Amino acid sequence: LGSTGTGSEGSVSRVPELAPDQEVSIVFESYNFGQAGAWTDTFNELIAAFEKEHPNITVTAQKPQGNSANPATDTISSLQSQLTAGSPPDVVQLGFSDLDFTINELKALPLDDLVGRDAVQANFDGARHPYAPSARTLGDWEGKTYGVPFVFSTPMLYVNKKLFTEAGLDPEQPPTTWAEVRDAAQAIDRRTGKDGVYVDCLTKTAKDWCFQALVRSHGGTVISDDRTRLTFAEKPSIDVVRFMRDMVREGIMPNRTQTQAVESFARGDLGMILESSAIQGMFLQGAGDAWELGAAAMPSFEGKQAVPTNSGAALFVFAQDPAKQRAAWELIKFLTSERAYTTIATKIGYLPLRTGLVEDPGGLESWAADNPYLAPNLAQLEHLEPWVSMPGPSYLQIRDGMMQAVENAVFQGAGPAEALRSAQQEASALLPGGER
Amino acid sequence: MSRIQLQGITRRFGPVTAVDDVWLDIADGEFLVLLGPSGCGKSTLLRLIAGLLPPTEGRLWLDDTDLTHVPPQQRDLAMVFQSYALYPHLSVARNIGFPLRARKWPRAEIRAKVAEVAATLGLTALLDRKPKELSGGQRQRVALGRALVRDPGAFLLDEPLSNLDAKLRTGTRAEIAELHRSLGTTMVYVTHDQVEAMTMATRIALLDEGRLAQLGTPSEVYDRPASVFAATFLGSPAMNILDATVRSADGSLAAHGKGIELSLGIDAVLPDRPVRLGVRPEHLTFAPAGGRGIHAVVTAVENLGSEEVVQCLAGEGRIAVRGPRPLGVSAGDAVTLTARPEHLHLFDSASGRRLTWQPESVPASV
Amino acid sequence: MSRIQLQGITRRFGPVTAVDDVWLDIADGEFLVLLGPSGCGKSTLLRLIAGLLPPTEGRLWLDDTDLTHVPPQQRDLAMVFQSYALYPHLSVARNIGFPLRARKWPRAEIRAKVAEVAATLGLTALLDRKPKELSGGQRQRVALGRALVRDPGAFLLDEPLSNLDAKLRTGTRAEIAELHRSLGTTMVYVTHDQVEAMTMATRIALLDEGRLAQLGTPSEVYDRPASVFAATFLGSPAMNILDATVRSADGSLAAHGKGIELSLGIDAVLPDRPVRLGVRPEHLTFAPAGGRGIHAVVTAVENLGSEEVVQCLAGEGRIAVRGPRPLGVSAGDAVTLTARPEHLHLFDSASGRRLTWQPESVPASV
Amino acid sequence: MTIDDAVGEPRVRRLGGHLVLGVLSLACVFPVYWLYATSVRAPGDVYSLSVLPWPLSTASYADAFAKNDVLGMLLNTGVVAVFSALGQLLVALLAAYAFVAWRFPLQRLLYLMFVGTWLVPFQATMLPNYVLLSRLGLLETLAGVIVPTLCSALGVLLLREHLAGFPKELLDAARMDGRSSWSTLWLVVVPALRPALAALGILLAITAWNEYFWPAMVLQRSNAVVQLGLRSFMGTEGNDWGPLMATAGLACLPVLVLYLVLQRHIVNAFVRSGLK
Amino acid sequence: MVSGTFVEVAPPLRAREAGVVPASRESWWTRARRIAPPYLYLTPAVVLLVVWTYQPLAQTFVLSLHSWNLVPGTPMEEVGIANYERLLGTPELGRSVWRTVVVILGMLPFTVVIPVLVALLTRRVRGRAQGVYRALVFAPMLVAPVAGAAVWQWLLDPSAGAVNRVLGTDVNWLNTTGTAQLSIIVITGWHVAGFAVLVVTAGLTGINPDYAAAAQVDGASRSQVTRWITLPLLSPTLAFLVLMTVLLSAQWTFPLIDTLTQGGPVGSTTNIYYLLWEYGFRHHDAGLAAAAGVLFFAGFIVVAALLTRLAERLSHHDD
Ligand SMILES: Nc1ncnc2c1ncn2[C@@H]1O[C@H](COP(=O)(O)OP(=O)(O)OP(=O)(O)O)[C@@H](O)[C@H]1O
Ligand SMILES: Nc1ncnc2c1ncn2[C@@H]1O[C@H](COP(=O)(O)OP(=O)(O)OP(=O)(O)O)[C@@H](O)[C@H]1O
Ligand SMILES: [Mg+2]
Ligand SMILES: [Mg+2]
Repeated sequence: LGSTGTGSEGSVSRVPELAPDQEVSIVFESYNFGQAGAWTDTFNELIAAFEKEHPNITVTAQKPQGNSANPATDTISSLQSQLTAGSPPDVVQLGFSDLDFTINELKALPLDDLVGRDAVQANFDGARHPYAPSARTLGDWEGKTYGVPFVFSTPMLYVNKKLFTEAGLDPEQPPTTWAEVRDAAQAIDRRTGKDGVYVDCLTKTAKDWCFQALVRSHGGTVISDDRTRLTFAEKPSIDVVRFMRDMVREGIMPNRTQTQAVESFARGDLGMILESSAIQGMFLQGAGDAWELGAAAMPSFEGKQAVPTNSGAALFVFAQDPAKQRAAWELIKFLTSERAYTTIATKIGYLPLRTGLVEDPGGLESWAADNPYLAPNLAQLEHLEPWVSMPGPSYLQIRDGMMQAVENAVFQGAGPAEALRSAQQEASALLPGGER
Repeated sequence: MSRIQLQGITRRFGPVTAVDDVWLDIADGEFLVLLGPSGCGKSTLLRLIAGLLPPTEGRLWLDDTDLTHVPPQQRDLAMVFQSYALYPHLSVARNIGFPLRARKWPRAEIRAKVAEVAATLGLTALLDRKPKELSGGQRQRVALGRALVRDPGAFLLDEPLSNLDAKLRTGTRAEIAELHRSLGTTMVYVTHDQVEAMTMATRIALLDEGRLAQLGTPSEVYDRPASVFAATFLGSPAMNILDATVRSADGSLAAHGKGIELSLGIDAVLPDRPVRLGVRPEHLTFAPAGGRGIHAVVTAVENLGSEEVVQCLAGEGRIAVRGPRPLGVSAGDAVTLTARPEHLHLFDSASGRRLTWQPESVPASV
Repeated sequence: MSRIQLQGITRRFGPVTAVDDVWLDIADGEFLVLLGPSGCGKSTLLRLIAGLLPPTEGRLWLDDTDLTHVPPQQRDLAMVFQSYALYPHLSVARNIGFPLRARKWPRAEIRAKVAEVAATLGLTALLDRKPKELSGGQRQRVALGRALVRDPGAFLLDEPLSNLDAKLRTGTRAEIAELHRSLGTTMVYVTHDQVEAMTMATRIALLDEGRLAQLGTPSEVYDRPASVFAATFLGSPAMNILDATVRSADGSLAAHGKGIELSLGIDAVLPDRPVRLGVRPEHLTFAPAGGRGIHAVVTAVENLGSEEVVQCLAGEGRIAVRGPRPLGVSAGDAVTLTARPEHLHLFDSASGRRLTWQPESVPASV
Repeated sequence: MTIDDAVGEPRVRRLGGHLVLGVLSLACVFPVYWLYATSVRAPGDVYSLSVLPWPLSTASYADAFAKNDVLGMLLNTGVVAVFSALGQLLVALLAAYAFVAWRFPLQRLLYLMFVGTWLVPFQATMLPNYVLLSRLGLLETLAGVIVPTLCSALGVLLLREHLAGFPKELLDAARMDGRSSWSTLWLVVVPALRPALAALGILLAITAWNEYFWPAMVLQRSNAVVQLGLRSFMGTEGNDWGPLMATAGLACLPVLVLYLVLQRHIVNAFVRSGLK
Repeated sequence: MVSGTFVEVAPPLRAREAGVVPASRESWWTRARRIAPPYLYLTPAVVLLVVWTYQPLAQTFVLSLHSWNLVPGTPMEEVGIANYERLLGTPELGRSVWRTVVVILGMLPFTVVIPVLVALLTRRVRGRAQGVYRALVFAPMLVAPVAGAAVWQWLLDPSAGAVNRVLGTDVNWLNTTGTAQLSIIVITGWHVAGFAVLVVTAGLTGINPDYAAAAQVDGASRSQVTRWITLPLLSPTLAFLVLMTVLLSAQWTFPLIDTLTQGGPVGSTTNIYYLLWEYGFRHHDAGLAAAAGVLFFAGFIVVAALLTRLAERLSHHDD
């Protein structure tokens, strides 16, 4: 084991194990505490269990400061304020979109250095069920693991089976391509008077994860592979935007905010919605006895393979003190353990990253069996590609600029090509090495 | 012609009856002064006439029209408010021209008329000033100008001089009196200052707690006050009021009290009757000590400059005597005061109302 | 013993000099009245004495101590404010007891002392009321009580009667005068009412624009005003002031003007000298028409109840005459007015200061 | 006495006034009513449009209580509101007293400093203040929420206006009666200003009660004030309307009750304060 | 014959003219005790003000001359006025300033016109109704912005919301560029109108009723009285309200924007404060945000000074 000294720019030395009687208290910041109900309860339960297992470690849970309706959008500004104040939380749950910034600007600690690559990999391998291969590297940067992927969801096409039936469609055969989606939406719109479809990938609030998926499914990218050039104003993106814009113009995709769309679907006023699998619970609750929920994989564009991306978050360590760093790692290990995932999946409905669990009779097998929506979700993992975070300190401005252009073109009547092009031009200046 | 008639006008504010069943008939061209202590309902009565308050009961006539429900805009009256109520944001010229503007006169005519009024009031040099740049007396004149500009049926003036200092007051008082003489318009003038009331009124209406206590010419009110209230309200120092008993002695009546014996100059025999005896300070004279009259001790001598007021104590009552300086007495002197019978006023000891002597044959007043 | 000395006290507010180099020596037990028109600096001077304002220049002594920089809490003075300044949230008893509470007297003693003061002022029945439940006169007495309760070195009273109506005013005036007599404490009393000044003062200090214009007993100030300002300030109606020329004729001096010829009763020969001639309205008498005197035309007769004021026009000047009712003239009459030489006042036409006649041999005043 | 006492007000115009006012008032209260109506609807009826909520149900309240420590939040918010209002009152009272009772050099400059706080964007001072609080160790405490708000410019300005109308002679009288400025403040000024202080205090308390921005920054570890509790029912996944409205209803209730009870005084004191 | 002269009576002794000016020395201790109290009373407020407002403002100013991502340890780079140049170069700034102007203009009906109307009308109705109307109009003020936002979000919901169902429209009020700003303005207006009504009522109460009475006697009709007398005399109050609206509108809308639209759709509700917020707390561009903060502060000082000047010129004080 290495020395216990701390480096200047955050500790990158190996941290020692905790002595059995060494009292440590750490702060865990997660946006899941911002939401009342199942989320908070489950996490409190997990933390209680962790503290029982590690009596010498006390965990204080907190939500990000700030007050956005979606606490997940406050994570970075919250962390930044606390860093500025010199008292960052020890373990933080941050989205993949912020990966570049988290590691390069906020200096999240490399776990490989902190506890050793072996330990990190051992955790990924788990006791019985390893991480899904596509999930293992989501928190890596230039070959080092900084964050342990924790929660994870994929875009799914949810359908209202009742409306499908009413519209004379087959509820057991949800659309698999976007053309079919459009036809089905038309049918629903015309026959039931309800709204046809909503694609929750096209607004600034939705962030860019599933817009990236749409563009990639259409053979494009939003940023070049070497991350030095923005490419979202190129043809594949424009075509995607145009296609979506046309659905809006036809009146089969309503102009909604994310919240409104989700509520509307939950209420049974919307035929289909492309939405994160994380929200499934809300849909099930909304459906109740009034209508039946159906789920399908993300549709593809004619003749192309659909490429879903993942949304979700990883756990990062910001602790400055070796003991806390070690305790933080213990917490991460616990929260990504088989046991934790079993709890999270059953209580909240999140997809377990240890996919093997769904076949484990002692794990989630019965839960999976009761959950017919799981299969398409799992099937998508095969083609899953990571959510690419934008580079540089202005990454959010870039992302928001892009999504704002998309939103403007799709819902507010701007020309897709011009909107995307001018957004790309403005955003390019914000890239590292850009004009700025 | 503007005759204003009040028929049983009453105004209540919740439990307070500010004006209580007042009947008044104000003839055209009259200068009626409303007089009374603070809070007796003077302003309220004026506001009732102006239409700024609806009466709770009673009716109001202007000549032959029933004004009771006519809004103030349509009554042909001009009012000068106690506070002047000059529009603070308008220049003197626009203040004066305001009533004409409301009547949609053409601008040029308004300007001409305002200039004319301003000239008569000596305001020409001030026309562009704002009210706050004026002295109290100038403000007063602007308020008058605003009323004068339109030649109304009657003027209502609410204590227009109360904010002026003594010197300015005397001057303005004379101006208003002159104005009334020259215009001949009916004026209703509220004041709590008796000098104003005495010098300006053709008739005085004395109010007490909302009721009409006495109505008459200034000298009637001063010389023959109808009640103790009226007697003590007018005059400075106020009329001396003493408890006494009217008793016949030697076939003629005299007022008796502690250290008091004053002949009433009436030859009659009557049973004893308790009364309140009133005599004005200026009507008392010093008599040789020991004679009949009021026996009193001087407590203080006040020098008013031209006159002196001597404060005395007679029995338990305080008595003031007023006369030209010097009166020649000083504190501590024992004096005897007398007054001519015609200067003695008798009031009923219970109701306080004036008593007059009604001989069996010829009426004669006490 | 409380003798208050002001040595060159001056107070400026920015460019305004509210009190200008005032020297006063107020003897123990004196009743000094500060008199003057509005804005002349009376209140400021009182506040300087109280210590509520620091003087810009000058020193202030109480007996032998230099008070100039002593805070008001430590000066042994009591003040009655123009507005009474009763604490609105405290009962009468607690208002009166307030200064004692500040001096940490024991409760029982405070209660006893308050009861005693309340008894002398006739406030015993009101001790539990709040100020807003009191009439103006009662408030006045409570304010006095608050000053009396602590037996201070001197009382400072700022227009304590200005808010009262005429009747209440007369009564309270007498009470304060009596109080001064019985206590013998020094009092400095501010007023703009000359009747108060004349009747109560042992000495009057007349202020004009912050300067001492005259200092003397009431009769000195009334009978021998030191300047036109003093002459016109005291007296109601004010002293008549006319432009005239002193001219010798037949070896004796007389004042000549437009329609004016009045003998000054001085035998002397002098070059002509322009002067301002003053004569009080009550000193003018009607003389047979056509004789020597002031030729004037009556413009109005005002009835004051006991007296009349006759307004006349003489040349361009207005003249008021006052006398007992009835004077027997009416508007429009041409009259001749005379006055005795000793009632004529002469003032320098430039400086406005009083002129006295200084014979070569024996001094004699005009 | 107002002009509208005058003779001859046509009845029709008065009715017109009622009509306009009625419509406006309705527009003002309707959302408030809707908030409560929704909060007592049965969970399935949350989207119902019927004006009268029927059948009534307390399910939403039960839900709100189950998911959040609503009582604790109300208590915390109450503590914040009360102490913040009292603190602001005290600070503002002292400052306003200084401005009114003395003239002194720098007076105008200092006064402008207070007015100036209106011009400083809150967003610009937020982060430095947060860092300072953190250094003071006041994060996660109610004191941290209260302390930075203690100097209320509005309070100083309003009280100064009020005090300016306070008869100065009372202050002088107290001095003549032997009082120090401190005891004058408490024995003379405060009792006489009581209605105004109460009205202002209530206004400040309402503002503090409704504040959520700053608490959101300082209190991360719990839903420590009730306005933040509201947030926890809002989310990307749609709002949980029932408990959201129930919590909102509870959050407004104390203020509403306070207002209803003291309505007259608040409005009157305000009106009398002659705020110009 | 006697000869003599007239002599002027001498004025009372005036020593300064004689050159004797008595002076009294004040000890430093009494002087200090005389001068100190107001400063002592102001101390708590001023300390709080400096610590929580002006000191941070100064920091912000310093920060605006630097480029820094706020992370301790990373260097703070001095960049002079580069941040300001960058700020003035962004097209967003101009747009957000314009939107702020729109918000302010849109708020004026709610903070001035409606309150004046309501206050004038409530004076006209009698008795208890007066109080009831005032109370009802004030009620929204009591609702926390978040709670208010929640209700309005509900009422404005495009498919289930009461507004659309009542109006029979199909508008997504909060998510359409044309209507989002309008909605924000209306909701903010709803929230603050009661306060403004209170202010106007207070202002009206402060006007001596004699003026209106005099005007009536002078023959002015009701509407003339309102136009010629009441409104001009109310002008200081109105000026206060306008000033408040101009300075605080953008602040008032902030919580609503943050809850309801997050500056969207497509930035159509991003006013200067929201922009500042985005720079500072979403884009973590501390230098730019600080520059914006300083710029807005300076801008508002200018606006406030101009407005006060203007208001003083235009409004008529009643005294
Ligand atoms: N609007 C009102 N509401 C209630 N009471 C009123 C109102 N106006 C006047 N009063 C009461 O009516 C009575 C008469 O008031 P008014 O103003 O007419 O007196 P006043 O004779 O003009 O007195 P002053 O000489 O002091 O002006 C008083 O008792 C007063 O309190
Ligand atoms: N605090 C002040 N600041 C500026 N000027 C003042 C101040 N106090 C008084 N003055 C001015 O000083 C002069 C004298 O004022 P003071 O109050 O002493 O007059 P006064 O003789 O008491 O008048 P009044 O009879 O009207 O009460 C006035 O011109 C007044 O304007
Ligand atoms: Mg009156
Ligand atoms: Mg004074």
